[in-house]
Amino acid sequence: MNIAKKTKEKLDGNNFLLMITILLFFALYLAGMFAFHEKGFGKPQVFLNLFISNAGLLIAAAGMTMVLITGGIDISIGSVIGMTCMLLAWMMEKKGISAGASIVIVLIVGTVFGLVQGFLIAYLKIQPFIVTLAGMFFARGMTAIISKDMITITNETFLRMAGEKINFNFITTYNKKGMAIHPYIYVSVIIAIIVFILIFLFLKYTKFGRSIYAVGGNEQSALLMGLNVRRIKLRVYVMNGFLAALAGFVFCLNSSGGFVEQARGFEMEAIASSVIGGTLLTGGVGNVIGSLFGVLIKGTIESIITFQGTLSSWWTKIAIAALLCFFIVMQSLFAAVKKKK
Amino acid sequence: MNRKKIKHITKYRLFWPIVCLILVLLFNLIKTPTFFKVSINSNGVLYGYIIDIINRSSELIILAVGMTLCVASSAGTDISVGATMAVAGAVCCSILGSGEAYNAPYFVGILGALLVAVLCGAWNGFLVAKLKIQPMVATLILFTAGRGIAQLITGGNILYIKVDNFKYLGSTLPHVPVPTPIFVAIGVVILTYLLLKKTALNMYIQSVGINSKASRLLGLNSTLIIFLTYMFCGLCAGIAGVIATSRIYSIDANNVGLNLELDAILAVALGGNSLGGGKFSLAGSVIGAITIQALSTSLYAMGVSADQLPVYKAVVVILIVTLQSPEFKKFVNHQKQKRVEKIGEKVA
Amino acid sequence: GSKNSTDSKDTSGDASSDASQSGDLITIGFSQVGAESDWRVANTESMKSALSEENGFKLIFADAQQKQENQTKAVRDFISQEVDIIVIAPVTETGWETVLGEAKDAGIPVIIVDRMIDVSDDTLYSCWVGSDFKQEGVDAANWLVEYMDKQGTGDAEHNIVVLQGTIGSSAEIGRTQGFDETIAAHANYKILEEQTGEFTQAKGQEVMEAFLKKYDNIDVVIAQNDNMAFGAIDALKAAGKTPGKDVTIVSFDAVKAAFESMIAGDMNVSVECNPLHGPRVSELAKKLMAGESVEKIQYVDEGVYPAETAEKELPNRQY
Amino acid sequence: MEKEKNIVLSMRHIYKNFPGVVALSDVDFTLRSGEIHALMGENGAGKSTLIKVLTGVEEFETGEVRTDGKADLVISRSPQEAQKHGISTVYQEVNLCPNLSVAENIFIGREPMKFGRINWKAMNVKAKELLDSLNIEIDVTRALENYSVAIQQMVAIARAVDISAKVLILDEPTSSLDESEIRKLFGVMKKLKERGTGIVFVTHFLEQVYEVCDRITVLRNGRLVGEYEVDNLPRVQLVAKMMGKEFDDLASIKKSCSNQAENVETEKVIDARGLGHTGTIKPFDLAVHKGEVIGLSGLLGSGRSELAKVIYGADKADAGSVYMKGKKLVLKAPIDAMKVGMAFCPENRKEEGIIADLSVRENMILALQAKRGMFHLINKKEQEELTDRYIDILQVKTASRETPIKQLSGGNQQKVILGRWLMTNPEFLILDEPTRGIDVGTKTEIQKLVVKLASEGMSVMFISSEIEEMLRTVNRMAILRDGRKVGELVEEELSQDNIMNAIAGGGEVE
Ligand SMILES: Nc1ncnc2c1ncn2[C@@H]1O[C@H](COP(=O)(O)OP(=O)(O)OP(=O)(O)O)[C@@H](O)[C@H]1O
Ligand SMILES: Nc1ncnc2c1ncn2[C@@H]1O[C@H](COP(=O)(O)OP(=O)(O)OP(=O)(O)O)[C@@H](O)[C@H]1O
Ligand SMILES: [Mg+2]
Ligand SMILES: [Mg+2]
Repeated sequence: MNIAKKTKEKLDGNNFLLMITILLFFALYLAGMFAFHEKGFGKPQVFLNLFISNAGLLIAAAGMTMVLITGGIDISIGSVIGMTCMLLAWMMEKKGISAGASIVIVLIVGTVFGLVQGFLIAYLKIQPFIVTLAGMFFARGMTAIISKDMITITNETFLRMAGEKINFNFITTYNKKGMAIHPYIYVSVIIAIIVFILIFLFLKYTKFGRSIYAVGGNEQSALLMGLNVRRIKLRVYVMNGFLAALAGFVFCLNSSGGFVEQARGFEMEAIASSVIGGTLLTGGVGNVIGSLFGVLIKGTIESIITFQGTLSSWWTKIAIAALLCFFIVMQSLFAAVKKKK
Repeated sequence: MNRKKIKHITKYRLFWPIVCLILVLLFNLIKTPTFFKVSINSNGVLYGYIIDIINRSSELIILAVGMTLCVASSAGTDISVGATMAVAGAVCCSILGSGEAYNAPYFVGILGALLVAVLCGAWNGFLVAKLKIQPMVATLILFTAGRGIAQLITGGNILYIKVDNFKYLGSTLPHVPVPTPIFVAIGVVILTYLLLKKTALNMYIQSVGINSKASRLLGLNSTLIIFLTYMFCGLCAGIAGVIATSRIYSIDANNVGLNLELDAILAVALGGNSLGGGKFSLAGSVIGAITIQALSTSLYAMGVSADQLPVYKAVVVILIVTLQSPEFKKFVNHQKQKRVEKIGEKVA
Repeated sequence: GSKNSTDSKDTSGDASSDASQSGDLITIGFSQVGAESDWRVANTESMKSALSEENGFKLIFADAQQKQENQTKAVRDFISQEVDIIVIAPVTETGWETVLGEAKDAGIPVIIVDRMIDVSDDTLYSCWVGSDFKQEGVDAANWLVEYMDKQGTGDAEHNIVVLQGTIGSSAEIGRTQGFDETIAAHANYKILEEQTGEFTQAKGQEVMEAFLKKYDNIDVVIAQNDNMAFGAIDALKAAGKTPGKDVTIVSFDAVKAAFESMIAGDMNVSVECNPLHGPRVSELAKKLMAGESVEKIQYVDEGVYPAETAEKELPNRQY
Repeated sequence: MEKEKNIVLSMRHIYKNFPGVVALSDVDFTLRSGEIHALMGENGAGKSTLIKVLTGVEEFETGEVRTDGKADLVISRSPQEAQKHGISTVYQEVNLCPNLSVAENIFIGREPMKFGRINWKAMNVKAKELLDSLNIEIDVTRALENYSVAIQQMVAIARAVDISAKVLILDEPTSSLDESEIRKLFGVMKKLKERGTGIVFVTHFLEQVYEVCDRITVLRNGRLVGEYEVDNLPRVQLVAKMMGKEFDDLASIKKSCSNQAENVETEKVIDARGLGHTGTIKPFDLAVHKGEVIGLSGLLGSGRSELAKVIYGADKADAGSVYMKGKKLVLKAPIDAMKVGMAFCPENRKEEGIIADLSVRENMILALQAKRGMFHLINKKEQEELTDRYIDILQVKTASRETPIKQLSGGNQQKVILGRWLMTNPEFLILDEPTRGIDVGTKTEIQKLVVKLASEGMSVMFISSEIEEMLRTVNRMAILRDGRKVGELVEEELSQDNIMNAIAGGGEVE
């Protein structure tokens, strides 16, 4: 009986979409392994690379998912990440501030940034897209104002953090030179995963978490049911600001430097991942687990294209879009079928 | 009585957008007194900041018109217009070819471009209206692929068109003192206005945008209407693309209309339109578009470096939308009342 | 890491199906920035033709879409694919320590092309192939001074505006630096303003329009690539001036179109920035596989092409 | 009056204006503990506004609010504060979150916690019990959007009831409920009353008022008419007070009803054969003759709306077919049905009826416009004439014809929708709960209208949860039970208890 209920719930509406996403991911990955087996697509490291290369995106997507659930959107995160990296580099290199301090500062800056955007959206009721669009311009411009030129980070502590490998010594593969290779990940991945778990728990098991869904579902009703809609929204954008900065930090661990054009268009990737994971831009529906798979799917698509390795620049663009399209359409079709039932 | 009148004026939807535009222009007048100076230069063309603003904002205006309808009907934005511009340009140039003479008649090139642009719009429309995919995501596909497709057409190289009259569309016709893009923009706006005015489309789009379920029950074909608006948006993007191409008599697939979708959306919002769909004002969007261009042109005029320009743009945008936000007005009124009450207490 | 590479040559026959199917072709993973300009496209073409099967290579090409994160990702995938050599045209100079470290651990030699990278330990890459942007800037300045002397206006006041490339790109940094430093030595050359045109014709045109309204005494335009130069030329014409005559146009890259423009008399000079890195890279790759050591820094040869040379140079431009 | 001990809520001299409308002027309202207090008035009288003002949804200009007869004023700036002050409310339009599970909708903001985290199990169990007590048998873990309006209404009530407050406000809770549901609700209300809760009850059903209420406060055009003990205010007077004029409701209809019986012609306007839609309504046969009013009755979720929607083509039938005057119809979308002269006034006003931001005029004109086609724009002048005519016929209370419909009171919105369809003067008119939330006066007007239309030869399908009004209007009644048409009752069989046991399932009819 209980089981039956569980399964029923699983297949209820959006959970159903989530299942589909996960299945599609495994299908895609297996396809990759099948196609590029001899090129070593099956290696554990290839899978881990998905996390290594997308640590920043994971965090950003988690934050974005929350915002989308409230029915809002935040297209400023790309620029905020860029600004964060630049600010980090600038403080450590030009101002000689210690790594720790710099990190704390950028996190604060990000949070404040979120606070301002949140205020404009929640209390002045200005459309999120516009506010965050302005935020996008602002952050990008500030990056240029901090420094037109690229700044490379040479701060040891920071670089140590960046280079800190965690080896899985219990798994061993041999490359063609017969060297033993242990799969590995970096600190950034750990951070990303922890953030993810926290947000998952937060969304499922706290009053605030649930009230976010309520606001997204129907703002008017949420208000009438006695929720403080404004404060909820404000908090969400503040949290997202913080997460954007954190993502920026993780991002910076990879790029270990700052420059004006950094992470341009990142917001789109976050939104795309989140939506592939079954989040609705109309609000009320979404789940970080989905977003996780959204990110992995995006990563896999890129890996497959790299392994394929003969596409010209423009075909790369088109191929990515085609696969993206495939997913989105698939989902909508499944959703339609589900509705019929 | 007089006060009533003022109140009435401020109620008028376009009041704030217009005020904002005027503010931007006034600011310029103060910073650069020559701002409004318009002269005829040696090759008989109007010359001056104002002309630049209107001329440069042409593409944006055209895009904003299309975008307004998308937003209104589907409560979503078409972020692929920039890419569509590139595709249209690419098609146009590859049809006309970079020889000393056109490979095909001029109008064929233009028509081809517009046709493809409409197809792009139709694709988006299909995804949004028929498959019920969320607009921003649906258009994300073309947003990603578009420039790729454009490069595929051009082979990744910048195609130059050598025939001189190709430049006319983007610059000026011989013996005409006004840049051609301005005419095109005005044309598009007027035609769209008539289309909305003379048919029930205006009411349909709003109805569908506000409540598509109810609209269906009262006999509107929501799907078709949304589909049409996206096709139209594609067409607008196509026109804008051809103009932009003609400006530089070549197709630079990577940069034509880069990030213009954002400005277009911004224009719609600055025009006092809600991105939540429903009621809309075309004029508002046009004003919004001009405001944006006025802003960047004037910032250039002040020698703000292009990479810092966004900061100022952001600040102004926020100021404008804050001015427009009803909540803000409420807030202000409250303060006024409070002050009045305080004074009252003091008196007592 | 010459030792590793020699090993790999010996074992490659049996150890990996990858090598066996491609005979003893040298597998090269090439991570390109993107296709953001003609120059880039020409660069990619040159690589692809030089690193072809008949030349004994198996090229794995990855386009980074101008995003560094994609590039590091691609390099990691190359490592998992166990390519013999990794070639990188970096999007940016920073952020290479970790990933190149991984390449080193896997014993895969790395060749950097075009932009330089900025790493604390330069054993992370075997060598660099590219242009000397600063030198280009210097050449441009010197040519300008010479030219003005020839015109007999050597000591007259000259007012210069500079259309810079995308801020922060090494081309922009190098060319600005080289030019500014050299021109600074001549007091009568005055730089009115430097503004970025982001390497595109449209922006170049827009910025130039703004310049023309601000200053009425501009007589030299430095455009840090040809596309911006074209934009500037249009703006000048629209403003009723004649570029090439009363305004001197100095440009960079020297793409085909630039030569045509010079022949038309609109442009005065274009300083070459040679994208044809393919041949050099292929020969380096062969050397590295053979375990030979190579020059760390390798500049490609580049020239300065004033208008008068355009006629006879045009036919033998490939891009 | 101020002396009274057990006052839980007192509002004095409340003023509230909306642009162009005086919603409330100098209204007093007093609620005592352990009483059920009816708030009566025509559509647009200001009932909902009074409630919204009290619960902080809208701000009022002047006036004072006190709770527990205490001296100090309480002003709730938001529903949240209102809840803090012990006021819990069910608003007129269902206000819940469709995306959340039923259980969450009941407990959002006050979820049971355990180790600092939400205790889902406990929450679901509690929710189940709560709904069972109102005997609604549904899966509380499913999203609310899966259930019909009626169910949603019950959930809203369950939520409000569970917030055990000093004051419980119910704004037209019964409008979408059927008999049995209403019984349950009254049961609960009585319990709460014994516990000393003060209940404000807004409704347009007089008999309900006389059944459960102790006191009545009557509003008219935003002004207070007076407060009365139920016992010394007979119906007729109450109605008179609400409408401000004498009124005898039912006699007239009965008459027209009977003489209309003759002119039912035999031509089948609509003839559904084996029509069905998997999941909602099983295949059924149903014929509607010219000038006939056919009623549908059944319990909640018996599929009345579904049946109507299938005929109208809103849900695409996957079995059987519809014939109009012997001609087979292909209905791909509602417009097809409209083209052949059908009209459908949906039950869920908010979701399927109004176009909130558009003006009254546009809302009325749209259907006709759609029928005429996009390129035949009805000119402004004609639009205005038509609108004004129907505003007049239906006595819509609105500031102007250009007022956004969302600013109208619930009942008046309903009238506008009705007007929308009458404009298209259809041959076959489907009314799904047309009188939901409409005041007595207008209700009888509408019933009269229906009968009149029928006598002029229009065929009408009339769906209502209120059996009396069906009895008054219909010639024939189809009975539905969980998605199946179980039979029909004609003229002589039409009686309260016949229908009742047919619905309740006293075996097949006929
Ligand atoms: N948001 C609003 N803006 C403008 N006018 C409004 C608004 N809300 C209500 N009104 C007006 O206030 C008056 C009272 O409306 P209210 O909803 O209180 O009536 P009601 O008594 O609840 O009617 P019903 O029985 O139909 O629910 C109506 O004339 C309505 O048009
Ligand atoms: N008591 C209930 N339990 C479970 N589901 C219900 C219940 N009532 C309604 N539903 C859902 O609503 C659907 C039909 O409801 P619908 O409203 O159309 O019936 P109805 O006869 O029109 O009742 P009403 O019009 O009074 O709401 C059913 O198929 C079912 O999914
Ligand atoms: Mg009401
Ligand atoms: Mg119903």
